[in-house]
Amino acid sequence: MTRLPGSYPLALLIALFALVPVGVLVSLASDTAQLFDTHNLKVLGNTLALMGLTVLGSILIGVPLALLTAYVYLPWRRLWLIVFAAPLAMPSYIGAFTLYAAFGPGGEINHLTGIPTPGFYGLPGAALVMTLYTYPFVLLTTRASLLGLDASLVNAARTLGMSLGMSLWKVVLPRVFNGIAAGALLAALYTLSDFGTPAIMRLDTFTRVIYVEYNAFGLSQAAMLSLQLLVIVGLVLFLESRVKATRERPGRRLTLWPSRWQVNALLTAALPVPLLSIVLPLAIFGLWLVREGTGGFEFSYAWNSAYASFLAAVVAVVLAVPVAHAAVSGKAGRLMERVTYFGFGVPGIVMGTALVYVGLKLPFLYQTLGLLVLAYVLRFLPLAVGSVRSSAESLDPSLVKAARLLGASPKEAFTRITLPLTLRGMIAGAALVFLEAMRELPATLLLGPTGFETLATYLWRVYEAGYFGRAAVPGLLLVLMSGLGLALMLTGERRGEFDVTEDSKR
Amino acid sequence: ARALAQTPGALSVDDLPALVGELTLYLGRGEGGLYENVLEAIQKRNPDFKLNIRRGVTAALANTIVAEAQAGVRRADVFWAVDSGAIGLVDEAGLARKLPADLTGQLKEGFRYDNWSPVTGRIRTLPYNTDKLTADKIPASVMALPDSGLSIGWAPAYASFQSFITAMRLLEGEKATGEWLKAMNKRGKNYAGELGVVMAVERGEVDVGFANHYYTLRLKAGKPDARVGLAFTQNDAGCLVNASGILALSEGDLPVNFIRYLLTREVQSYLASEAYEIPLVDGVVPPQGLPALDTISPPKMDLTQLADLRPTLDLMRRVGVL
Amino acid sequence: MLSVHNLSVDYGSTRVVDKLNLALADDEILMLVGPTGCGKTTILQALAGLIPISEGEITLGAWRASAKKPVPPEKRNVGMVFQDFALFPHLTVQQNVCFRLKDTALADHWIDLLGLSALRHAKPATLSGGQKQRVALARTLAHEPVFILLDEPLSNLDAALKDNLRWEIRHALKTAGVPALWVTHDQEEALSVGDRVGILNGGKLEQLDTPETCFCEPASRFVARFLGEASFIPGKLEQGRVVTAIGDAPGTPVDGATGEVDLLLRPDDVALTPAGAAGNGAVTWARYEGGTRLFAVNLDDGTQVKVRVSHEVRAEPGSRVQLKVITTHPLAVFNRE
Amino acid sequence: MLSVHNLSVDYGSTRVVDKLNLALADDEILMLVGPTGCGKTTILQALAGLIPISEGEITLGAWRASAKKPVPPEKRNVGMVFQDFALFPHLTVQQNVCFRLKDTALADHWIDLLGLSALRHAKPATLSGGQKQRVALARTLAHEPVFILLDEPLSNLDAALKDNLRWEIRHALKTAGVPALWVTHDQEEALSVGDRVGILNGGKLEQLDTPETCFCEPASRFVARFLGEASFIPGKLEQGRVVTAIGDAPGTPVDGATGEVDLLLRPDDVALTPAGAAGNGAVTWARYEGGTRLFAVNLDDGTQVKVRVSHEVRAEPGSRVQLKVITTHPLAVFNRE
Ligand SMILES: Nc1ncnc2c1ncn2[C@@H]1O[C@H](COP(=O)(O)OP(=O)(O)OP(=O)(O)O)[C@@H](O)[C@H]1O
Ligand SMILES: Nc1ncnc2c1ncn2[C@@H]1O[C@H](COP(=O)(O)OP(=O)(O)OP(=O)(O)O)[C@@H](O)[C@H]1O
Ligand SMILES: [Mg+2]
Ligand SMILES: [Mg+2]
Repeated sequence: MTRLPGSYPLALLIALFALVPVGVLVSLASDTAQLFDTHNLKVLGNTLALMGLTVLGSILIGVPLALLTAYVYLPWRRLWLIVFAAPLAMPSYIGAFTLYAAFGPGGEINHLTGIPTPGFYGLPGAALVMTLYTYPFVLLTTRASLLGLDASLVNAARTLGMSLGMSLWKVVLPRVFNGIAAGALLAALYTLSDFGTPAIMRLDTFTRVIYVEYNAFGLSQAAMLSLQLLVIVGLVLFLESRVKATRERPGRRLTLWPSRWQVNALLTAALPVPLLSIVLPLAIFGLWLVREGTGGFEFSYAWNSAYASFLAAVVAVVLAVPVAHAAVSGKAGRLMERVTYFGFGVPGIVMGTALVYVGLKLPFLYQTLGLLVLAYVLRFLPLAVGSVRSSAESLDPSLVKAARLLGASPKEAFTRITLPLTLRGMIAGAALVFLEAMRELPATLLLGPTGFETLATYLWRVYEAGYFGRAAVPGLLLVLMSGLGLALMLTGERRGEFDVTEDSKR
Repeated sequence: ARALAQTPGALSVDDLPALVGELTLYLGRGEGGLYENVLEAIQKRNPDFKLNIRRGVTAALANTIVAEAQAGVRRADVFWAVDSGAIGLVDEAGLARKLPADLTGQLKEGFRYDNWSPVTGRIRTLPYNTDKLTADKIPASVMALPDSGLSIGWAPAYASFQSFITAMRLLEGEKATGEWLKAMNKRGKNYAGELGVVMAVERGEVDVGFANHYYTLRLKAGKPDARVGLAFTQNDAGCLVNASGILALSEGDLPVNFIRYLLTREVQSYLASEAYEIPLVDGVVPPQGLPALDTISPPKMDLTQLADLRPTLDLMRRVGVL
Repeated sequence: MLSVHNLSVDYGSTRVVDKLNLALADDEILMLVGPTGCGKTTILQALAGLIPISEGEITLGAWRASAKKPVPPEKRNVGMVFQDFALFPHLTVQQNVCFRLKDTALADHWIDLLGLSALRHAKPATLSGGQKQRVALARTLAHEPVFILLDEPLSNLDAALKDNLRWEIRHALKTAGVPALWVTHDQEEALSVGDRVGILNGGKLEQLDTPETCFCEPASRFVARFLGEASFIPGKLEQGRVVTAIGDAPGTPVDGATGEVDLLLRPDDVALTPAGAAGNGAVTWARYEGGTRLFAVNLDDGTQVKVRVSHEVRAEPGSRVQLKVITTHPLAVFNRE
Repeated sequence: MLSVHNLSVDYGSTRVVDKLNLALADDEILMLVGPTGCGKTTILQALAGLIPISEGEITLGAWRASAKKPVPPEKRNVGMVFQDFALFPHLTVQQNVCFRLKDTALADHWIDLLGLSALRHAKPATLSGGQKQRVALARTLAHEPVFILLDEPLSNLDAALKDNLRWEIRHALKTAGVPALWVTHDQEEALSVGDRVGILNGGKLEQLDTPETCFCEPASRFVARFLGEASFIPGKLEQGRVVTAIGDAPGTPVDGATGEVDLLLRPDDVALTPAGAAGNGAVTWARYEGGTRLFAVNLDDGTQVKVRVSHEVRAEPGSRVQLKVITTHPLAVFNRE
């Protein structure tokens, strides 16, 4: 019993590996004397406010949508889920830019229809955009928790005279708190590390300060500031780890059967979200496409994107498995797991530069696809770790015992029982990594092979140059291919889940 | 452009030796397909020439080049940056090779440097909303702008803007620049980039803004009825001509000859007409929509000096602009 | 008074409950039994308003629900006790029972009556199965429902606990004077606890009557088999008596059975005596049950009969025994199949 | 042959199993019963090597495990059937049964014998409880363990299914000729299926003997109560007979009981006849059980006695009845408490 869990050595190795870029940041930052500038206090306030509002917003949108997609009997349930998760595929700066361009006096909407609309800027605008592009994290993690709940508590509350809404609020939500927290964590880290959105929305945040330093060639100062940002990241990680998971026996899941008009009303209420986050950017780009015409796009970019992201997803999941299992087996393992989250909270360009230093230590990898994939893995490992961990947590321990008693060694029991049974979480994790890698930019620019163009780099290129019409096709492709990734994730989910329809065949 | 009589300085591609071999170009900021077209055309002309392009954020590429050099690795043969500050960083690190005098000699006066070559210029302008203003309402001196009563859009975090402040600092002195920034800060509205500034001007969010000239020209190209015009100040940092630049990192003729291609009449006029950049060799017409360069009176400035960003940032921070 | 008229429920295109009719008197306990998947839970959920119905009508005191005009569960004032108790894990026993109650007097009453006073501040996770069960019951009763639904309230408990709890629940229901519909798949429970028993098969009610009637005069072979060990032996019905190879007995025909019939024998309707080489059958197997023994005997005509006798009677598998029908009350008689 | 010597298991500082001694003959089935939390599962897991032991020794054929020298589970060649079956959900029935088998002949044998041939390619999720149970059993047996552990293999199943499966399992175990340790908390199961029964209480074995002995001559009141309805009535033991208020019977003293004693009565040791106003007790409650009725009768001296009689006997609660001890075999007698 005192033996260390078998996953610890590997997990420790991976955690150390995940810390390498942070180590590089430390050595880069060691050049600077300036520790903290009181100027930055206001910026810190803005950063925290943006993070807080974004987390709040992504919970406000993500949780109801999770309830909708998990519990409500909808026509084309899976399609709706894909639609609601799709914003994960869109780079948030694109969303911020198109929202800015569409709304406000003189914006495209005003221009086309003559209707004046309020503009988006500042803290509210940035928080809205960040919310629109991070709520799917909350949606997906919360939905996974919801699916594991037994329906009877809600039914009990309702028969005790509590309305449905109150029952969901008081009986369901407290039990999926950890699922919500897991998603909120990802949303918070994404917000901390994003640069484009607050910049476009004219909000001064930590990342902007870091960027100014970086662009003024103050790399060491930028690294120092990034380390300071990591303190916030660490705090967020700590807070999230305080959320206690309640363990429950899974049971038959709740199904709500609203009438047709109620379904329509629910979908109508939910529709603004995908309209704003997906349809609007594509429409605006489409409009500019008609105005300006297109050119220069090659379909090989899409292939490059998909290929690199796919490799990253696979590798990330492979590495996530030992980390997730270590996290389930003990306190030390949990710490190793937390460590892997750091990469997700550092601004991409700083992280990318740190990885250039790492890459230069491995000349045979430098500027190869291999290093790019490694970079994606380092940045997005937490996405995979989280999903794999939650599926490992719900694994029935007697299955492994049964395998052992049938003569399987611990290793064999792991590969033949534990692994296939956590497949669902692995596929979900792979899908998340895939989506994030598809929209990743700074590491792709810095670390990919020379001449390696992806949808995201092409989008950036034309966006930077102001040829927005050319963003329409890659934008659409990004959404479509990510939809495919999500569909794949849902198939994996179906393999691990036993529907009532399957149940009734007995 | 083709109709133009041949003038000294501007060579034609036909006069250049064929390029043979392989080059890796680090290209700071992509300019969406236009630089691409130029580079593609060069490759098409030279079937034995292979160009590998790595695009990226200018500063990130400069940092990468420095990091590579520290690690004893060299992947880039040529570095083309939109911003002379990045050129300065790499040059200061001692990584830039000296360019032959006959190459730098092709450039207009004031744009000739030993270790790097400007490719095209961009001029600081004051885009203004044509519904609200006319050009004559805009002061001729940038220093007078705070007192003009106009609302102003700017992008202090943007590299070009910081170069402009550096120029002002060198021309007007630290103190005056600081006061100017302080005064401006009361009327300035922050934007992420200068494209955003131009769009804001066009929408009437602000009366006038600070931006490189080509953003306005490109916006008007896509939207001919755009309500935005261009104004220029006189003989101060407000109408500074800055340049994108290129430098060679590896020895040999090939990088140098490649740079020569970028200075040809064909390339320069293409960049002028399509990307609205200002040609820096003689005999090529400037982009449409821009007054002739000699009607504008930009300040005299050693662009390499603009790489000295640190004091500028400190100043901007001190007055609370950054 | 609850009345259910022609209730049908579909899941997609499969009909799970088919034209159910029920009426329940005040304070009556109706047991609903049936094999797994026959639609028991579905019926309860439909009555509680947790799933939509496709047809029919449910009336209970103030409200009337139909397919077109559903009444939400929280408006029905129906109490439900769930198979897995469905206690709120984050609330104490007291908070569970007082859930949403303004006046907690009744809650205290039931907490005391069900012996939960010492556990008021315990969380459900620390309770034993039987205690959880009682909390669930107290919670339901404290809300003064006009009608109670119980979905296999004992199936998650130890055999040892079940027997007591069953009676505790019955007692509590009767004390509260609330009618109840109690679902189980344990025929012993159904027979002993309920005032009436309904036997479901594939979504249809096969019989609905008192336990005695259902057991002694089952409406079908399915009901007969479902309610206890049943053997059918061939016989001839003549003037109210059935004559079989192992004796005769008064017969009650089911579905107008006459002539060549099958007689339903329960294990205690037959006497068994070891018989050396003679006898009319051979023991197939014997099971010790504590106070009794159950024997399966193959008659010489091939029919298998199960007989329960005192544990003092011993007979090894293979040995010959003499069986004899000893019952004096009428037995059910079915048409030969 | 399995032999367990002084086995103790601790969780932290609490001793959960205390100096257990056991020996099992070839192909013997030993039932282990006890209330919830008494350590049954812990014993099985210790024997399987799934948890470390603190003391003692387990020997089985080729291996010997002690606290110092544990043997990993996969080296023990012990089979285990889990309460929730622990079927691998991602594998078909066939793949489950053949898990790690090179030669699948034996797997086929058990699949056929347990009637699973038609389900070979089904996934566990689509099976009924009884089918899952059979798959779990087939999987265990196909691996030819030298010893089998069953942890409440039937507790997750319907009452209706249980009875059949219990016998199917016994039959399969006997066919395979493998000794087995079978944990249950159902006393009926323990008594009917096992060759011997062990009754656990708080980690200690209170009695280990044949079902008949345990039932008729329980080593303690705990055992007596655990194995079935038990009433204790005061009496006097004189020359091997106990004299009580409701008749006398031969007595077997437990723990050397003499003089003033308590006689253990099982519900079928007593006869009940309705007695108008006379009689020696009053009915407290009556339960219909199908073939029989169970009465609780309060004797005039206050003792409660439970009596099981034919369902043809009727007596309303409150009415007077005459009880009489009718048994001829010796009954257990305990020291007055
Ligand atoms: N949500 C659902 N969707 C589709 N079919 C369902 C659903 N719920 C139940 N069924 C099917 O309806 C039938 C009746 O189910 P129900 O749960 O009412 O049975 P039950 O009698 O309660 O069974 P058990 O004794 O196993 O609890 C079964 O065939 C079941 O598979
Ligand atoms: N992992 C553990 N850590 C601490 N205590 C435990 C652990 N597992 C079991 N126990 C305790 O050990 C005692 C025996 O548990 P065990 O599971 O063996 O009981 P059991 O007889 O199988 O009960 P049941 O009939 O409920 O299955 C119980 O008091 C239980 O609470
Ligand atoms: Mg049910
Ligand atoms: Mg147990």
